[in-house]
Amino acid sequence: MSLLAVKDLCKRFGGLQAVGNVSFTVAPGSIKALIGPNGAGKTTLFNLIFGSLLPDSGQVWFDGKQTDGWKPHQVAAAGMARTFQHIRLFPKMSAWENIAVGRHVHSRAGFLASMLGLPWTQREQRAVREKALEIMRFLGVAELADVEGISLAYGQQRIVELGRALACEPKLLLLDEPAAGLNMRETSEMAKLIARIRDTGVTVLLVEHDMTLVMNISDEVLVLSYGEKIADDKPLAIQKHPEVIKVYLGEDDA
Amino acid sequence: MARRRNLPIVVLALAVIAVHLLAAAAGKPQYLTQLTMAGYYSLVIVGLTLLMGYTGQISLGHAGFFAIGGYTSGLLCTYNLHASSGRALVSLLHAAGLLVAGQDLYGAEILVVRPWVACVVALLVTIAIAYLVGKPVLKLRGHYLAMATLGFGTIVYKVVLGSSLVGAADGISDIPAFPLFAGLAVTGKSALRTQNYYLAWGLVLGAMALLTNLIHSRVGRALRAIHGAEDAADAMGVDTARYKLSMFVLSAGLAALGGVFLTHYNGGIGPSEASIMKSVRYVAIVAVGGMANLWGALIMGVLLNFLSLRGSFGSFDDAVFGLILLAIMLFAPDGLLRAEFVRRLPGLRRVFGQKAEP
Amino acid sequence: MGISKIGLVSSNTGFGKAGKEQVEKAAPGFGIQIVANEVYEKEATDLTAVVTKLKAANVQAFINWSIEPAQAIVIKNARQVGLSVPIFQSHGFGNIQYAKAAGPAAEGVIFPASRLLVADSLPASDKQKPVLLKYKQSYEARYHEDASTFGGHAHDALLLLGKAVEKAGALDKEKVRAALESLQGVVGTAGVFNFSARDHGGLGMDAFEMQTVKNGKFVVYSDTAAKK
Amino acid sequence: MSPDLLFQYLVAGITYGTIYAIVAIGFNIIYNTTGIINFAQGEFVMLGGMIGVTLNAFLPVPLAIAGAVMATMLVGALIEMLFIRWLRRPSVLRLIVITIGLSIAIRELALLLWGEGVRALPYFTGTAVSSLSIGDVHISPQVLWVLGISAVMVAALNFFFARTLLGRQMRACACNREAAQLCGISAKNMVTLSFVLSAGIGGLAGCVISPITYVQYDSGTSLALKGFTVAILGGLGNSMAAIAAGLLLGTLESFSIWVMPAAYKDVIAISILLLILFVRPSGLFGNAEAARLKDY
Repeated sequence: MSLLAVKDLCKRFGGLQAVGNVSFTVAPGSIKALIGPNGAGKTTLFNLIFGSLLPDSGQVWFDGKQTDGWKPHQVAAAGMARTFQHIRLFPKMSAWENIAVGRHVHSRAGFLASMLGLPWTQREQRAVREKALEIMRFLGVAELADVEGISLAYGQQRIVELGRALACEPKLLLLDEPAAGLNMRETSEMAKLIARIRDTGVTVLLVEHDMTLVMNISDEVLVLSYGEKIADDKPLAIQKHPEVIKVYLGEDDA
Repeated sequence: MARRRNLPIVVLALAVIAVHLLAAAAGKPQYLTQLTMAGYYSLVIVGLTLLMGYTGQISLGHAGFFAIGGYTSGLLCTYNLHASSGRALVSLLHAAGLLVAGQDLYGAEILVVRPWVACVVALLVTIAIAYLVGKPVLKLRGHYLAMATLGFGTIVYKVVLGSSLVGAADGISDIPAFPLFAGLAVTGKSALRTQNYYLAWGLVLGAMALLTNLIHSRVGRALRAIHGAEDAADAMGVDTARYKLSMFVLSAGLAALGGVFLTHYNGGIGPSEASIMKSVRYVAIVAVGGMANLWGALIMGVLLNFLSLRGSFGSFDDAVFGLILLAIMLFAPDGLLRAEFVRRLPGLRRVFGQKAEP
Repeated sequence: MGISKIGLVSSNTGFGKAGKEQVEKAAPGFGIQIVANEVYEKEATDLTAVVTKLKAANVQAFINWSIEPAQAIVIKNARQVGLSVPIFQSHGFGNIQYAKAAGPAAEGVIFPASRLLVADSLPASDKQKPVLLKYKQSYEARYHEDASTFGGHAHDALLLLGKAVEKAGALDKEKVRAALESLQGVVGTAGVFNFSARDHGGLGMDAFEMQTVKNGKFVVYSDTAAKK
Repeated sequence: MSPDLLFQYLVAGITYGTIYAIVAIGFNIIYNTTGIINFAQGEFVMLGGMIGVTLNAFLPVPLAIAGAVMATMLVGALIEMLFIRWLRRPSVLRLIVITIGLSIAIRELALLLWGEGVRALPYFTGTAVSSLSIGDVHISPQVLWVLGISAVMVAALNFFFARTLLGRQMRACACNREAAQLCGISAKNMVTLSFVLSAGIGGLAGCVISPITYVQYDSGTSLALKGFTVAILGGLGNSMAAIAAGLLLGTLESFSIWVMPAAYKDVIAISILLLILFVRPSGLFGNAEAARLKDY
């Protein structure tokens, strides 16, 4: 039984086929990587899975429910979390508050209860802050708790954004180029971090350009080219796959 | 943490009392009248601060909600149902105690809606309109949102200005006092000036207590997240459309509350309360206060409204607000009452110097 | 003039509304029917559609009640669409600026106003004439623009207050009020004021003179037969 | 309803529509290069008219107009350089509020300078009462002047943006500011230029329409609101569509007076604006995907 199943997903923008008939599954507890040259449709596929875009046709099954057509916040409530290729932190909120927003689906104080400041909402507040700080300790950035999002260094922003997604306690974590813009040392730390997250039982689907990272930590790799799936296999097999080699060598990989 | 948050509320309460004592000691009780009015305008401003500063949704039409509240309550309290007192609906309302009979200035029989019923209906009407307008409008962003809210405000203005039912250009006058309890009534009578001052500021205190709780809660965090990055908030499970709409309706409700009370306090309301210049003025005050700064907006709101109501700006009233808007947005977009601005003050020359760079 | 079907247009301000209500109330008493009744915006830029509506209603004359610049647009558009019926305006037209703005379209517009506007052409026997001329000349010397009736109202108000204080001989509020109520025969720009405890307006019908525009100037409307 | 009356309403509608369309084109030029909706656009129209009338006291009409257009352009340039140019990454909200503040400031300044009086340039041909008659339909010659000058202006703008280097540079900035800068175009100068151009168009419009509409210190506000409506109706940034949208809105307004009280004319216009924003924010003639690209 797979945690995520994508069936015949299609999306066109005007005359451009961004994603064409892509099907694949992600097994629970695994790390699956999504690779392909620039413009292959990786981020579009992410957006389709997460509900940020509506597919033209095809289905998305997540955790036993058909989720295509759902809004992102509904998908999030069902147990999926994501990070963004271009970091989308809340710039004027402190690091811990950024992560606390990730607790949204696990807390329940509404407008009325919040305005009245009922005792249970205050207890919930304290629990949320505690959890956010716990996640920051897990990520090794506890000392940044009170720094505003906009003031964090780039690498720190990536970590806090990851923490925010983890705060959702997702079953499936979608990472869109988690190592983009990181130096070699930071990249290898990020790889270790992703593996540790997987070890806590979170399934990971990631888009990444850094092949070392992908080959080191992935259980399976899916290759897209011009919106279509050309391979879906174990990392070692992918490295020998003739069409993958052709796509990558034929491309001017900047 | 909760205790620290309550401190400003306590300070505000003490300030309200201190101002009363000062005004009394100085023999200027009339100041309390303008402060009462400024208090009711502050309700609009703090609500708008949450909508604009925290949630990041501009509204150039909030005077419209203020006016809908005031006009609805005023109309219900003055519309004479005497002629149709035989009708089943009117009889039913009368029997239910929702109407009040009396005589007008010239001794004619009148039958009008009780003020508290009118107030409740006015709030409900405003909330319903805010919901219906907000649902489609809040899907828009940036300029489109600004234009749509401006359009809404203009429609309200033109409708009240063009409808003889609500007195067209004259507005509604002779609106009765709004009796609350134990001899206390919302009215401009000078005998009840002090009581009304405390009533208005009691409402402001209550609103501030509720809203400060809100901004420090899960909901407040979600609202700020929407302001920061709407797509990311959505991805974290925040139902952004619902939160924006709820905040819009809440701020409209606060505006209407201010409108209802001020209308009864003044005994009348005119179309200028719905004008775009009023909406712009509210936005200006929120901006001067520092956008996402509830206390800043309250302080600047009271100050500027008080000065404006006292006529300190003379015929340059609009010009003053325009120039304030311009100056704040150019030199201190985060508001005057922010530490960063004060720190930057000596460096103003550097700000000007940047012009010369290519 | 034998007019029975008129149009009524007014601006969306307090002035326009008050005039509209009075005309609506008074018209039936004169056997006059208002067949088209429109309110226009004080910021209006073109009112061709409004006057077209009057034209479609076949009005025999129309009243244009407003104090804003838009009142000049109405008469101009009316003449442009070929609506050549008599136009009556309110005393809100009593500023030559509006007549100038409407240019030739203002010719023949009939309106009531105080004699200030036609001070020069009044007979020497008119007891208002010296007051009017003095005000007009000093105003025009000071502000370099034509005197209108509106500034005259402020002049009259101050004049009356001054007379009342003089008569009361003290600044006591009650006494000044009583003195004000008893002022008789004070000649102002708007007319001769005669106050009483019941009449706080002080002016009679004779304070107004029907006037019209001829060659770009305000003149007394002489066709007495036309006065309904 | 006789056909004559029908045409008379249509003429009124075309008059309104053309006036709105010129204001809308002014909005579009600034919006295209900067993404700013200039809430002070109506004030350019007012300034043009006011300056034109003032100059006309000692200059013949054509020279007065030329002078007014140049003066308004100067004001446009000054506004951009003093209030917009040096802002670093301003938010949409900040820009909206700045241009609103500017519009209030200019209006109040005009009140100080010129007072409350109402002015107008003389009719270019004929007088306030002259009209061309076709059967029982009457058209003021000034309406034809407005139509003609608008047409020439639109043609000139089209030529400018399509054929001249400067126009192409401005369009490049509109499409992609960074890329244009990489090609050596000074985006900042293009922004100033767009304000100058837009102010000039506003100023010209103010002169040409003033015989019809008159001009007063606060004439800009209501014109701006209609101009916006038309700009959005046609699709922000699309000037040809703005003309069609202007004529459509003007005609609708004119006919709305036929069936209901004139007091609600604006309510109709703005309700249409809201409806368009809700169902088709890209405008009646716009392209939804192109509009999304400019959604900031």
